[in-house]
Amino acid sequence: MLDHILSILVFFPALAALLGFVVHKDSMRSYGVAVAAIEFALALWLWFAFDNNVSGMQFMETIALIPTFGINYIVGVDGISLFIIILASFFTMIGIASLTDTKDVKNMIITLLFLQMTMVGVFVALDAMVFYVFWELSLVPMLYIIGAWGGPLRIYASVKFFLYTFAGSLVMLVGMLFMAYFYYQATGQWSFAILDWYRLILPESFQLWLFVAFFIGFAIKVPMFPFHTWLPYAHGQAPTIGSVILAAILLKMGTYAFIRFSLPLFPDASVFFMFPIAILAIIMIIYTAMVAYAQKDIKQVVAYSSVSHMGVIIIGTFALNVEGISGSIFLMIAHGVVSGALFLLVGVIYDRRHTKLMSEFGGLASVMPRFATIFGIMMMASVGMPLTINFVGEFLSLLGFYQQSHILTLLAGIAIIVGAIYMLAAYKKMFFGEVTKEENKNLPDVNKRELIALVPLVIITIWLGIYPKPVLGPINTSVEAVVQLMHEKAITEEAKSRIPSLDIIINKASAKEVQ
Amino acid sequence: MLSPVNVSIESLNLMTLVPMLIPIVGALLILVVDMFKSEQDKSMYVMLSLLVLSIDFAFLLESAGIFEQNGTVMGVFDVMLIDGLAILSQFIIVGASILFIPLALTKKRFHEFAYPEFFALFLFMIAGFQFMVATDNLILIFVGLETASLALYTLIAMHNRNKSFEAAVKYFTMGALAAGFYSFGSMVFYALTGSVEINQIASVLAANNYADIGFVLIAVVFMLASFGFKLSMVPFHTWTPDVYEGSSAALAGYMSIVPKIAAFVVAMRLFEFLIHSGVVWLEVILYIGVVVTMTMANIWALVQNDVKRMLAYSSISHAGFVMAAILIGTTQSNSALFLYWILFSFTNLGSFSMLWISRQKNLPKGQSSDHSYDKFAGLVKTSPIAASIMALFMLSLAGIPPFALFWGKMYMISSAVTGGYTVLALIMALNSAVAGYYYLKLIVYMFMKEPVVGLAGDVSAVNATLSLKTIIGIATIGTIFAFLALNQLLEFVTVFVYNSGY
Amino acid sequence: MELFLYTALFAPLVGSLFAAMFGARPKTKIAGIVPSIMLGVSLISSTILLVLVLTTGHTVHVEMMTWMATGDLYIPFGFVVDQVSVTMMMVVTLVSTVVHVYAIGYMDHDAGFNRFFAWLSAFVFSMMILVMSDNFAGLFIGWEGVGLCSWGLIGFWYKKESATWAANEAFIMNRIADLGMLIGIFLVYWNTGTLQYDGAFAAMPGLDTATLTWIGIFLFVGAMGKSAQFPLHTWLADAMEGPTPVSALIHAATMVTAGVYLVVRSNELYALIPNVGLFIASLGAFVAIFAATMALVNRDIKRVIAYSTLSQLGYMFAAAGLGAYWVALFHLMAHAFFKALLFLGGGNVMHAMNDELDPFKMGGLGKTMKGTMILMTLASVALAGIFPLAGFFSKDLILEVAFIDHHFIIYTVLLLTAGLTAFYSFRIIALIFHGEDRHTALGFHPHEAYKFMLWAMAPLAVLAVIAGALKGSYFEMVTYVLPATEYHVHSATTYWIMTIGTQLFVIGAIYFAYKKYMSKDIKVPDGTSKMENSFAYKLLINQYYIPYFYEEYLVKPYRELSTLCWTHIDQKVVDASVDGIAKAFYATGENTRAMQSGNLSTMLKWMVAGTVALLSLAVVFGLAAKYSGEIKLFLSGLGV
Amino acid sequence: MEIGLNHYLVLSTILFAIGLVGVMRRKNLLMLFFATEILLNSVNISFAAISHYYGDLTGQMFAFFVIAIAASEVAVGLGLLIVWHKKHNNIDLEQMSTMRG
Repeated sequence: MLDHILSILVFFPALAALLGFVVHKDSMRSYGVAVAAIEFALALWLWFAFDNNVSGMQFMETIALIPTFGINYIVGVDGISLFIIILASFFTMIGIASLTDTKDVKNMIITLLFLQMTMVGVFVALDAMVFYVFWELSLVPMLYIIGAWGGPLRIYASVKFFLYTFAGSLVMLVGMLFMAYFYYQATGQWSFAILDWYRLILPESFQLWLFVAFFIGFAIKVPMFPFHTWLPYAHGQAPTIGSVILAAILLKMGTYAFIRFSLPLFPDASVFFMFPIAILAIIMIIYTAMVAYAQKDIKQVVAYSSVSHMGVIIIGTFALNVEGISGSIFLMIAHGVVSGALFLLVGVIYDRRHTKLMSEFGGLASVMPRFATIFGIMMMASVGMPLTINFVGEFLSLLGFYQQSHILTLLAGIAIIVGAIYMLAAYKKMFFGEVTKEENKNLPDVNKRELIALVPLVIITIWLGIYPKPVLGPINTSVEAVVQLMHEKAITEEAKSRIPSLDIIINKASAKEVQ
Repeated sequence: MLSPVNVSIESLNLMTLVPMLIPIVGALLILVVDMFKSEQDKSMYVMLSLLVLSIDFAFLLESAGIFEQNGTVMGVFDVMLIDGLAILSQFIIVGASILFIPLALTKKRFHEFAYPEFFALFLFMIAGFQFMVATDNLILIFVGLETASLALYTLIAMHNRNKSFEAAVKYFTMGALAAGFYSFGSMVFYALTGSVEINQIASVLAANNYADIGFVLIAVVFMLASFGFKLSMVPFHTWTPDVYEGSSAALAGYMSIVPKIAAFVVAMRLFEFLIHSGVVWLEVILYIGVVVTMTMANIWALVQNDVKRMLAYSSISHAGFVMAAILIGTTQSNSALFLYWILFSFTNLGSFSMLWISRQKNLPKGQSSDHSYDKFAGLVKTSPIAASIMALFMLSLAGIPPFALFWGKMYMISSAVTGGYTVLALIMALNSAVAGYYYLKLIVYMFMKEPVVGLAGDVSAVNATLSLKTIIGIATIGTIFAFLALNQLLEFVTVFVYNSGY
Repeated sequence: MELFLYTALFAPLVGSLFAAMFGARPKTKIAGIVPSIMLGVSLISSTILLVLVLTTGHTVHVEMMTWMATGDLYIPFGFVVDQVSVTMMMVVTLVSTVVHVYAIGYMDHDAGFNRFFAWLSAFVFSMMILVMSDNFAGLFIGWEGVGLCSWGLIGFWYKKESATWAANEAFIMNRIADLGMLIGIFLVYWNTGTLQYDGAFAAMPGLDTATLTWIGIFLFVGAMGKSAQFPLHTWLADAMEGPTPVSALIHAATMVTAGVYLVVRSNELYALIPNVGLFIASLGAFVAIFAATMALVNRDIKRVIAYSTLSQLGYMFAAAGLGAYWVALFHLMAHAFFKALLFLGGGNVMHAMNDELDPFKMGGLGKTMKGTMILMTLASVALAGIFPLAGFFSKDLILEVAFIDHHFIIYTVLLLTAGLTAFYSFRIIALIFHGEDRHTALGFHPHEAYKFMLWAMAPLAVLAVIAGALKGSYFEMVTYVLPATEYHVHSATTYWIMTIGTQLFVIGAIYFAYKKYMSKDIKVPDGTSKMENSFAYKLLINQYYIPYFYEEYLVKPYRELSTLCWTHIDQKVVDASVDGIAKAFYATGENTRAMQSGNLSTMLKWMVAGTVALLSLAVVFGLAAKYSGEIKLFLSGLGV
Repeated sequence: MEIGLNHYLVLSTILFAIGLVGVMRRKNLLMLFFATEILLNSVNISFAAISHYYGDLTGQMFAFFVIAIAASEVAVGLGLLIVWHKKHNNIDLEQMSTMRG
């Protein structure tokens, strides 16, 4: 069973979705919750069975698909992907559980289950083409979710989302084909297997071009400035569940891909582009935080804040050391939890008032104290309060990048200031002051169903903030392997010096254990 | 004194003619049956044609086996040339025809299917295409081409609508001009080399080291114009949208596949040797032609209001995309061409069939065309399965993995990459993104809009019968599960292409 | 001993969570009592630890569990009780306990009673983490934690716009400083390889001065924010929007001194970089007088006390900057007692006056509020540094330090400030408790606070009086870890002249204050008097226009720039260019679809045109090929 | 002056050009068909001439096929024309543009 657990994780939701066509629409929600719960349980089982001390891939499966052209169905999981998979299944579960849309629930849930398949697929794929398949396929359910259940501009938003990402990933596809071709030239064998590619050392000039090709695909997905403009529309128009999944999981595909592809495949190019990308990331952090501050719609605030936080993740990734990369992966999970929760919270208030304009609210703290509390906790997590999940990630990311550049880290660190500015301002507008609007006077506080979704998130936020080790440990093990690989593969002097060799670290760690 | 003709029957290799003869005999059979007893139900003709085509297909399998053993076979005074390309393209031609012919079994009664001549002409047309691909003799190509084309004009006109006649006339007139170009081009080649066989032309030209490059280019220009017309390369494409709109959806789908693969094979035979001998001009022109065709067609497709016209432009774009294979001219790219076209057949035939099953007898009220986008608005509400399948085809056409056409695109772009055409690969990739928009547009209409009030009820399957649904089912399965068969397909195609020397 | 450590640390958390359980429910006394008891427990545990440390000289060091560990980085939740931290623990728990008990009375009528205690105890917990942590990361947890609680408590009355505004201001300003701190931490990590105090400080002597200077500066930037040093000081006065117990606990006794604590804690670092120390001292001195001047004219008793706090923090930094860490810590402790007392007294007055804060509207309150008057006067005397109260021992010591180290400018400034301190302290005492009764006319009916509130304040009063006596044993204790520099003026004469001179100067200032503000013609100022229109007054009452400057030149531009970024850059440039590409494609389609006119003749013409175009290209190419030699020759002739 | 191959070729090209111009200029469907016939037959001249020049029958064979094909084209074309005329009572190209865009 465990030999195939990854395939089961991928295809179980899809099968469930197909069977879901038969389920009566009144029972669909329960069906969806049950399926998602099973999937989540499977994901937890995966975690349970996961060997924390192994840095490589685990539970690998290989099925020949198009061996002539080197495309095979290869899946596997390591510390880098493990938690994002768990997160994906978790969010699908609570997303379905807290679903409040009443229109076409059946279609929605079937779509969500398909989406889950693609999400898990992206993170377990170890063959570039399989990765690409899931990567692209994930656009389709999301397109439908935004386009069919979204706000007034939903069609524009969904098409924009789709085409923008699609265009980017096509460039990436060309890059992948190149990569496979290089592999073919080097070995006489076609292969799209990522682990095979890892063994390939490319000349720097090729690395640069390929890096750019992959970068375009990933950067749009992340989304990095200046490719981010699809995101506010997508979030602004998407139904709550759509935003939650988009923010929590789909955006992580881009940053995950950076770590899975760009860094180990092109270590020299990564070093070469480190500063330009860091500068983009800093612009992303500060600029989008400012834009977030200017928003009138609370959901847009959260949307732009997502972009801003993704900037920190990028910074951490391109720290190119264990601290930074581990931090960025942890921050992916953290940001998933926190922004997912924030979107759920926005959904709560939207369900009650059918508006997301902050000016429509004010004084909610007295009307909905529990809501205000949870929102407050999540807001504080979002601004990176220590002992919340976000802090660990942000701290490590920035700490890691500090090794590469002091001044840029200082600039990136402005995240903690500007983040506080827009978040607190938004919180103040919505929750503080007198209740001025008549409609707001009798708003019901969060109900049981919403609590079922939100309380676990609060618990995770704080638990992993205090005790990140269960997650950070496996991440660390795998990241050390990645950094080591990069160091070994690096060909330029600069890259060799920028990417630390792990021997030192490992020695120190073992010394620590002896103590 | 003429010496007595002394040719042994064996050396004629009449077996090479069999695949073409079968549909011809079938067509005659249908006419004969009609002579004896007219006013038969169309289902009988459909099944007869189907049988004939199946036999044809079986013979193709046979000759594929022979090819695998003995390689290229020449026959009938070396006029027939049965190589891998011929066999592969005939597979596509006959296979697509097999998928097409049951589409005649509609629920609504359409004018053309009442005539047995329709089926006979159809079979003649297939034979014409088969001749076209199974020879490298310019005369026979011409004959095959014209046989097929003339039959096709008639088939279009038989749909018996104003638009159909208009389409047929347009197609016919432009076709005649293209025939003129073709014959002129052949004439120049003949004048230059004294031969009308492509391989001899090639060797003669190579022997005198392309001394008269100017005249060669003139010949190439006319050939390009002629095949540009057939392959609807911009600016020779203008007939395509009108003809597709004027003919029945099923036939339009068919037209987007079969005539084109035949033309591709000829273009491959004719142009690749030139590119390989270093005729830079042709390379440049083809480069431009490919880029302009796929880009402009995509752009025009964006602004269409009718799904069928959109699909017409999309077919142009796909043809331009595939034309790149001839420009690249490697074994991989040529294999990619066939792979692409096989996968494209499933998807495109599927999507046109989806239009076909929603076809009403008369124009819907207040609509200027049969398949406006409005007609599909909110389809998911009324008929989720139809909407899903249609969406599936659109996604496949857009190149969303893992659906059929993605693999074709991927392999084609890969061949561009390996062939050294990086920029072209990027252009091809980005064109797919542009194309994404109009395919999405239909999905948006189907999934995200409310049904338009006034378009009476669910029209998505007014024309559907079991056989139509079966065809769509086959296309759907082919589109979704293509990746499972891809390895075999790829190996098969590559072997055939490689062994034919391309 | 670990047990006591954990008890001291986590008891406030338990109290906080307990109160939080009642968060959304109507007020229950129990939600105030339990946290208070828990703080008592914490206080007792701290005391036991103090006794232990004091008697044995041992320190307690525990590592609870790993927090973050990745790559080279290893950060545990480790806590240390040494001489410095136990001092802080005592201060924190003691003042907190007092404030908690006091607050039970003070917040009696507030609907947010339960919430208040949840926040307040959470604050104490954070503060305990801050002072007890054995590494910089743990310090940062507490650092941010107190910031958070401060936010929650300043904005406690969240319906008031000014309160929430002040809360956000405080948080954001602290965040600015925290960035500096964070960078400091990064520097420490990448240069020493650890964030543990012992490891890091042990490694520091091996680093070059430039690095150390940067570390020192960045850490101090963090301290500046928390301790509201110029230019990040404006939030402290605005923070007075919070309930008075909060001001007493957070914005006088504990949180704002965290910066001082940090500098004291990092004494080994700052000892290596005396230049930074001098900068700190100078800034401290500047803030001392700067804040004191603002306190002179303010018409809000809480703000006056807040500026006073700011000023005293300046003293502490001056001491710490000059290397007299134990002196800074001592003043920190003494200041905590009397300043908290002063605030709580102020709270009583506010209560009595229905939250009226303008001392000009009071006057003669001493009659009805004798207890409060005594306590506040006591606190003010201590603050002014009159012998033998706490301030005398701690503050004058700082003057001596400056004098002995030959920093005469700093000395002079601090001396001047001492006078100002006395003046403004007694200005408000005089205005509130003495002189004419001005409040009755305005419709106030003041009453004394609950007895138990006064009793709760009593320990602080006692400590404010006797703290000076503890100096000896304190010195003995903390010098285990802090540099044991004794500060004695070389000649006794100088010492006596200085001491008596200072005392006389201060007493003179007090006299002057009484004389000026007890007079009968004190009226509620209405903006007409000459003084009120003087430049100096305007400058001071407007806080040197710094808040105005911030609002006009930082906040507003930021807001406008944000809007600009959104409406113009994001929408009109970035997004528009993306849409522009799409639109360009679409427009091309719309504009060129005319090519497909549907006219057969046109279609044929297109075909022919295409052919002709190809032909001409072919001819050009053919000619070029034919004459390629000549063309090359021609081009080479042109020099291409 | 002896009539050589080139003369035939030039004639053929001129005729072809005439045909092309006819194709472009004519608005009457019937005239259009004539033009296409000129096109095809102009090529026939060349084929015959070249065939003679090479002493090779292939060209003439091609010419015959072209003739045959031209004939069948006329058959189909006229059929379409007649139907069109029946329906619309004209054979004007300008009327034939219901589909566009």
